[in-house]
Amino acid sequence: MAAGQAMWSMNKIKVLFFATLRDRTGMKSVELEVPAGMTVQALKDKLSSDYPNLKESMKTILVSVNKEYSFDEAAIPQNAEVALFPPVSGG
Amino acid sequence: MAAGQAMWSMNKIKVLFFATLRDRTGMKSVELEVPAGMTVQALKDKLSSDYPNLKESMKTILVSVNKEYSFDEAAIPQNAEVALFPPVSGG
Amino acid sequence: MMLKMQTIKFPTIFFITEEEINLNDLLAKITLPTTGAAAIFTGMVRGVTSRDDPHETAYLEYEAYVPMAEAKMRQVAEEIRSKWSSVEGIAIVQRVGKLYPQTPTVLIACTAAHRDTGVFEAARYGIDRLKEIVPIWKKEVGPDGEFWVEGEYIPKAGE
Amino acid sequence: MMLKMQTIKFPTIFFITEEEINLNDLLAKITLPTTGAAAIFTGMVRGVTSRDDPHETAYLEYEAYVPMAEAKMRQVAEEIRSKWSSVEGIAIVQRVGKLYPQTPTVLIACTAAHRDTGVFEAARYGIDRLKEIVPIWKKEVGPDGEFWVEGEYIPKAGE
Repeated sequence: MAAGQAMWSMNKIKVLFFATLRDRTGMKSVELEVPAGMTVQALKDKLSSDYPNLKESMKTILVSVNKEYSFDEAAIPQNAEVALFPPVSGG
Repeated sequence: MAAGQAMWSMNKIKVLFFATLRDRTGMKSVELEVPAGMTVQALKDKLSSDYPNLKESMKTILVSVNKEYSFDEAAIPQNAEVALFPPVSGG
Repeated sequence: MMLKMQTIKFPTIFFITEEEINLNDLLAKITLPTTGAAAIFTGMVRGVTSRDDPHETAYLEYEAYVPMAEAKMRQVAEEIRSKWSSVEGIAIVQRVGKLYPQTPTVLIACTAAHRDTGVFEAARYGIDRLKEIVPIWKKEVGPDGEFWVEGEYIPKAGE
Repeated sequence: MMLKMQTIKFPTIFFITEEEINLNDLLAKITLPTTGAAAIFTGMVRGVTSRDDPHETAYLEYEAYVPMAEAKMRQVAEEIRSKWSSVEGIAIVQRVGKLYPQTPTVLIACTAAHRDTGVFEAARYGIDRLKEIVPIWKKEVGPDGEFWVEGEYIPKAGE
């Protein structure tokens, strides 16, 4: 059943953490299998639950998907490189 | 007679020429003896008469006395370094 | 007088580096035969800060999400070109790693034929945008310990 | 936290030179422990000019009335300080002699603690004033011969 397969199919994604978020998770990156079509918001919820230290960063967290800023409703594509980081402070 | 002496006393001055004015006079500088109290305007008149090539530059000429901009009515002091030049074009 | 028409490609340079920022080299690379003016901004590590929260800084440690940072630097350059068509060359460089007071950390340089066609405003825009959207962070280390400096800007969709 | 109060002399550099203008060196000389931002303007010889009177340039030959030029550069620096008290270091350099296209001829650099306190405006003011009151002239040499470039500004008493 195509519909059933789609519902259950999983995407491989890579998640990178920078600055305070790397400190809070203790990881530079992690590879995950997530449900196809998972939104950015759902990924943030999952990570908050997996890494409770992240919770207090989640309000101001920025997310990029494949090196472009992304937002809560966006679906994360197969093989995406997702990054989580605080507001930038370069210069 | 003090007044008579003052009227006839002469000042030594040095006059520098830059850019177009050096080209027009053919000189980088000249040392002159001029009447004490000579004004910038009087010096310009004298130089126009000594170097007729200078005449057409005289309208837009700039004059400095001892490295400060100076103007027609100013009297030129003893041992002054006077410079004549066109509007500046550095940068 | 006839001027030969030439197709000149305007140079755009952008990179993250751990090396010293060489202003002379970068300026030469964005200077064309038609260039008469350059506005260059550099930021440095302050050892002593007076404004807002006065403090001393031993060093800053910069990190970047390099591929995205370079993509966003390219985007900043494109934004500059779309706003100031007079701009000829653009260089955007961020140095990362451990950087001590009085060290240049970032450079934005824009060149143009003349100084009165927006080249200062373009450089100013460039550093403002870099600080908004280019993913770089710095950790400040000083007598009171170390802490990450967080920016304030939240990019919008399409940025 | 206590900050030691220090009497810091703000550096002011100004000179006429026949040597290459070294941006790295000049920037280092006007960077203090409190400095976080620099705005630098450089002008270059254009080989190809499109605006106004389009023409090509083989080289420019600059000359200066050096002692007065350096005195007027000092005055430009003082004017900058009187208008932007945030400015920390100032460098004003004019290169003279025979200068070819793509060569930096002049530099104005201003440093400050932060970029938003007038440092761009100060550098812009500096180059504008240099072109008004500092006694430097250039002769342009190109395919149509050579001619002196004349400015337009007439200084007023006290300038």
